[in-house]
Amino acid sequence: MFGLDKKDASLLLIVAVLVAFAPFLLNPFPEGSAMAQFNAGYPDLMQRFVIFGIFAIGFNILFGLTGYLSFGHAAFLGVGSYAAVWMFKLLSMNVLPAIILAVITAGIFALIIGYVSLRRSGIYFSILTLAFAQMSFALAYSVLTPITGGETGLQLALDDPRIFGSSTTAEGNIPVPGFFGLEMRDSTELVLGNWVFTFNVGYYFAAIIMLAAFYLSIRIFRSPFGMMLRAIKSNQQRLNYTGLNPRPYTLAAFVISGMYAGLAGGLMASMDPLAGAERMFWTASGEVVLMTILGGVGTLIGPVLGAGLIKYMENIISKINADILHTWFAFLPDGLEDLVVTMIYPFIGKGWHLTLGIVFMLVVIFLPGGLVQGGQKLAGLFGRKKASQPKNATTEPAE
Amino acid sequence: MSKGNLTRRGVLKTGAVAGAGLVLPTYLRAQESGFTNAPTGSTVTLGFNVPQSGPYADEGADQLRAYELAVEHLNGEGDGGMMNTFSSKALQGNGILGKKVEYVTGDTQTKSDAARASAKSMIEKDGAIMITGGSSSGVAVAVQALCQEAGVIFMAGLTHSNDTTGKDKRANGFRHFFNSYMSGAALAPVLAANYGTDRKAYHLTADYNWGYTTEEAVRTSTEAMGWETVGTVLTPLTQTDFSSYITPVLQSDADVLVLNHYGGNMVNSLTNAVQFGLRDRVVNGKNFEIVVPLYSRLMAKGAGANVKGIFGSTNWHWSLQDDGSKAFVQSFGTKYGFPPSQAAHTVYCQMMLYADAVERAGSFAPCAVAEALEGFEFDGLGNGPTLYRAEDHQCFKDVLVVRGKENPTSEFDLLEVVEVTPVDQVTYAPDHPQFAGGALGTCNNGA
Amino acid sequence: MDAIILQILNGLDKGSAYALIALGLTLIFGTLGVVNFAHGALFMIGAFCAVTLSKLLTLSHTVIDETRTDFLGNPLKVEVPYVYDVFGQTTGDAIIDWAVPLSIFFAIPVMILIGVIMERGLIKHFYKRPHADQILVTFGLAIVLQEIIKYYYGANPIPTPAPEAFVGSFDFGALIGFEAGQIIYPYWRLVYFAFAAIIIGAVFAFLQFTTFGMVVRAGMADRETVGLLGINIDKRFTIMFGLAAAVAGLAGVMYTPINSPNYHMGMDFLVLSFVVVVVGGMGSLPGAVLAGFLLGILESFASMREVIDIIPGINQVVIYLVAIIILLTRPRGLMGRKGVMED
Amino acid sequence: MGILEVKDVNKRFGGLQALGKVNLSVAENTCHAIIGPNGAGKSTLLNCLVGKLIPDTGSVMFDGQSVLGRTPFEINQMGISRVFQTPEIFGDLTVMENMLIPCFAKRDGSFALHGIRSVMSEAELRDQAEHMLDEVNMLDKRNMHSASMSRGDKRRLEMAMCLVQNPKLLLLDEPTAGMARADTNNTIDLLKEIKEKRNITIAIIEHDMHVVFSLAERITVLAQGTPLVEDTPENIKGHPKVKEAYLGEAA
Repeated sequence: MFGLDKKDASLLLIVAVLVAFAPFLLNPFPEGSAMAQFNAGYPDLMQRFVIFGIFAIGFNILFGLTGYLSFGHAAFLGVGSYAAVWMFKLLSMNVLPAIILAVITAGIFALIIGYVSLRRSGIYFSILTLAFAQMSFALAYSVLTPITGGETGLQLALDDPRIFGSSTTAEGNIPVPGFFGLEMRDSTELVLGNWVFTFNVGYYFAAIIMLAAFYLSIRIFRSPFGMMLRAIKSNQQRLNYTGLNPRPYTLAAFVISGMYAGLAGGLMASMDPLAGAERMFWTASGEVVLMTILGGVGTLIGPVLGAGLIKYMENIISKINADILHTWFAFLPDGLEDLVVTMIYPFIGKGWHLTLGIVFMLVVIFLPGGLVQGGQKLAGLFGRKKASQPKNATTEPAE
Repeated sequence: MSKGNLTRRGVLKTGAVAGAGLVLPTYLRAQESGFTNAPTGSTVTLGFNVPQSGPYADEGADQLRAYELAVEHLNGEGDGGMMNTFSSKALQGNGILGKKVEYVTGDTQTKSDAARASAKSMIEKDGAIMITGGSSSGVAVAVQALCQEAGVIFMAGLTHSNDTTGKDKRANGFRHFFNSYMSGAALAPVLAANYGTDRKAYHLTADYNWGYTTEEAVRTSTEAMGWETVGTVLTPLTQTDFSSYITPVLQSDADVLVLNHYGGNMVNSLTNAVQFGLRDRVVNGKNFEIVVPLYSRLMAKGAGANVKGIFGSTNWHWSLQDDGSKAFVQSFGTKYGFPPSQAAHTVYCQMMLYADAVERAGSFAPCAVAEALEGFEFDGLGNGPTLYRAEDHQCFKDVLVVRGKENPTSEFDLLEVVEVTPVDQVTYAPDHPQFAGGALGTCNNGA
Repeated sequence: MDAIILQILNGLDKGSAYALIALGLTLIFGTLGVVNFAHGALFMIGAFCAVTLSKLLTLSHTVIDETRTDFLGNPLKVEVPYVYDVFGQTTGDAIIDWAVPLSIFFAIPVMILIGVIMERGLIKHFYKRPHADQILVTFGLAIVLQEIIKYYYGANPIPTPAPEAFVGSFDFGALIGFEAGQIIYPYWRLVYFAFAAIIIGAVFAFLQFTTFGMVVRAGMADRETVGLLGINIDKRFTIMFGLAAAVAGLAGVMYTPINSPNYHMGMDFLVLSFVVVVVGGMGSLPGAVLAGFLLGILESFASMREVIDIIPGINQVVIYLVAIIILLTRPRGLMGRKGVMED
Repeated sequence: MGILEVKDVNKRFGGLQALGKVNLSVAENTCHAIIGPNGAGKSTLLNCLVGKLIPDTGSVMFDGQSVLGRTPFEINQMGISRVFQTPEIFGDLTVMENMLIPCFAKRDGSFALHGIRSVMSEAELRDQAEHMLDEVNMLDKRNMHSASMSRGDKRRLEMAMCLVQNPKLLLLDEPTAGMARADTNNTIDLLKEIKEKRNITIAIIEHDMHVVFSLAERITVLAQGTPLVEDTPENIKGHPKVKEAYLGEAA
């Protein structure tokens, strides 16, 4: 199917189904129940899942395949968002040109930075990319304020000179991004008993792009190009003596993954037309590295899982406050309730960073291959119980 | 225990929809009520968006304390705090429009992206009807724009940049806090009175929007008093050691150093400046002086003894002796054991003002609330008679000029109020050049 | 001229902090082959050793003073430190005043202990793992350490002044023939620089002149061979980790009077110190020190008004720009060895 | 005129003269061995041939073209393949993938964007690769993870990877180093077979005299960076200079 072998096709199909039914899957708890706090099926977070999924998939093409660890990938995401917002300001509120320009700009940016940085390898390459990204952040936050909006970020205004489309809506507001009349923020809600499911245009738009990006990444993984990239990671010396020039391959991978980042940035701006410089700070670059490692470096689905987990923790755990804890444990006797709340409190709400740090450590200690390996272990466990057939996991790279 | 306030989406509260499976486009729901997240049950949900992680976490924590206190008071619990001194008597202590106030919290991380994400989650997931809080102008401007788009009211927290109610103002956004212009206008006469009108000032300015507006404001005001600006240098946000910015001051003929820094930058630059003996210097026959245009008591604590004798401005201070301030300090201090910060005060006021505006408007609809707030004159919230100006949604009130206290009696007693600059002196025309560009637009009820 | 001398002093001072952190980082790289993202956190913990000691010294019991009132109008509670009870007020004050230098003795055992626990408990299991895993686990650890400190000490900076004796400035210019008052430099910053020089010198001497150091240096050059010689290199590496932690911790202790410590100061320094290590050349101790001072001085020059006026924003990017130029002209940094961390 | 002509090559490392006035001519379709005691400069010479090192003076001509200043992959594209002392393969890849990479390099040059069609769809190259694997008796191992194979298998794979490119010149750097006797004999047989089947020139650096004398048609003896003698195996065996410099010690 689609030029994929059976295993890849079924992976793609599973991801497509999960993505299509995400509004249901992410909202398993009825509204008003104590567990509703853990529902993640609201438009903004679902959009973030798929957008950061794209970012991580792209990063994995570079890091997972070639082994080149870029510590400045957030710069391309930032550049993509700036390009998209400028398109909204100057051209039209249609997301298509914005996203296209975001990808192209990020690609050009990646070409320049990659051309210079790829002259070195290993940690020297990492530090070069980090240096470029930090420079982009510092300049965008300060001296480039007229172009980037600086501290407050680049945003739309009522007097934007938009060539196609009006500066303001009839009600006197700033128009919102759309896809040929389909507004990204439009939602439809399905109410089933105590459950509410939200279907958001922006989410499905981003999700379709994410599936396309995911499909493309599978094809890249299985293509001769992908094979060359894995060969670079495996043994660059041998590649050289086999008559292949690693530089253009790594540069192509760098540019492609930069374009993925630009795509993610353009989509972010399309869902929410604002581009802030913090998107380019080194911690943002570090985040995508962590997402990829957390999910499983070099695996197809791992980076998406890693992105999902980090964004879930950032948006869900951080919102649980002491008050909510008290509600959860209200059934306990007063003294015990307070004790339990006191014990859990440091890990939620403002303590969500602590939980994140602990999760990082636990995953890497117990699941060296990331979440994907965790899934394989689980599958292996069930597999053995069912059929007790030996698994030869060593011969096949993890998917 | 019944501390419970679970978050439920307004639509579900009616119960009529429960059980029946039906698909409703959101714009249809909006037509029923006319605005985003209209509360339909017996409760109303507000969203408190404050920094809980990152360097401003302590300010965020203090804001949250004030919000919790305000919620208590609005729901008729506690001693009522400033509700008793507030000039408008619309609030009954039975929630807002009879609906019990519930709240959700989010972490801005002091990043505009993260702040918008948590604000969106509160609007989309938890059905918050109003978003409030924050501890930086970047976040305030970003969240304000989001609330405009989403059709909810934004009651800004701590944000001091001119832009928030200047070029980036929005019809759905309201700022109680003062701004850079007001700091400059209030400080300049006091500085002239204390340090003379023949001074040479050297500015170190944080290299981002807030720094630019603050430098401009202080420069304009002090130059109007006869001061000369002999140097301005922009410093990176990520700078930690300011020594290389301080030593050129030693070499210049400046006799005043203005630190347009906030938060960690301010603590470090002030500490470094004192370290290099600037305060012991005599230049041009005058004692060298340091000025910090925007003081935050929480942050000033980090600079320790270095703040002693240094002038700055602040929105509010717990040592004020008017009835409103006393009531608030009493109420806050009794609950938490220490006095509130200006950030806590401003967000408490914002809550009261919002609730009161809803009561007076008789509706939660953002446009109705905005109309009730626009041009609203009030008193009793600690800053004297105050106007919420219709043209830019900025509060106009007295501004406090403060000085680091020489002999503090406690760890909270760091600043002393030197002068309460009357509101007339800090009022400016809506089209003042420092606020030029941008437009409020029209209020948005959401769709 | 005097302006330039001052900026060089500033650069040496900043460089001291960079060099001390980078020294430990590169020791861990070189000996253990581990990318330690938690190294900045060790610097931060060192600083909080000083905070903790001054808190311990000012542990107080409450006396109610009926003559004064607090902000709510209740009688004022006055805190009286226990050290007053033991040593009397004058000596007590002096001890509290000297909290930061005293913290050195407190921090050394604490930091070595933390370093050894970290190595034995966690890092040890990651020697053979890919660098990516090391990054993830040490980054996770850094966040955890940072959040623990934040939980107990809050997010705001905590003032930790130098002893009264070190307040004020030294007339440096008078020494070298300038007019009095031309080139003055704060005592504590000079102390910091001298302290850094001593620590760096001690580490080098230790590695150069002791058998222990010789083995470690040999291990840095060729780990397998030294292992084959039957020398228990692991135990020595544990001690090296403790040492690196102590160096970072002491850098933190002494840094507290320069800038008030806060829980994220480690992260603020982390990226810079990585740049320093790499610019110096992976696995090279002299390289790390040299790069630390070089970048410190360049950063100081770039923050002069005269320079910023010519190239706006140069102070924002100078370190990264220099790092890029050095790495492009010298493939392995200033003094890097071939083949270390290049894949 | 040989296919490989080395003229007056000098190479110094600091104060050490690694190669001094090396002249070497490898005739087409022969097997030429380069022997010499440790530190004689054999590896340095080899590295000069494949572009890893650039000689200070002198020229290296291959097939009428200079290789100096060219990168290893360019030299490979000219028709020189190299087998390393310790097998260099793509350990993370399967055996089949290891084979396909040289096939692609041969067909598409040093860089080509192949679009996103699957590796699996390259039937022609797969045939080539399988054929070659069959030739070295490794077809049954084609889906194995190459890092998990024995050293001997890795060596054979590396050889196959070089041969599948149909190089004009195959450079072997101690191909039997560290091998057991039986394996060594297998390798000798394999190389003989290859030589017979294909029009290929082989240059071999070797310590093991058994290998050298079984394969080589001509031998160059290197000592202290300069060629001592160049002759047929029979003549080398009895050469007094060689005995003195090399064989004498070895015996």
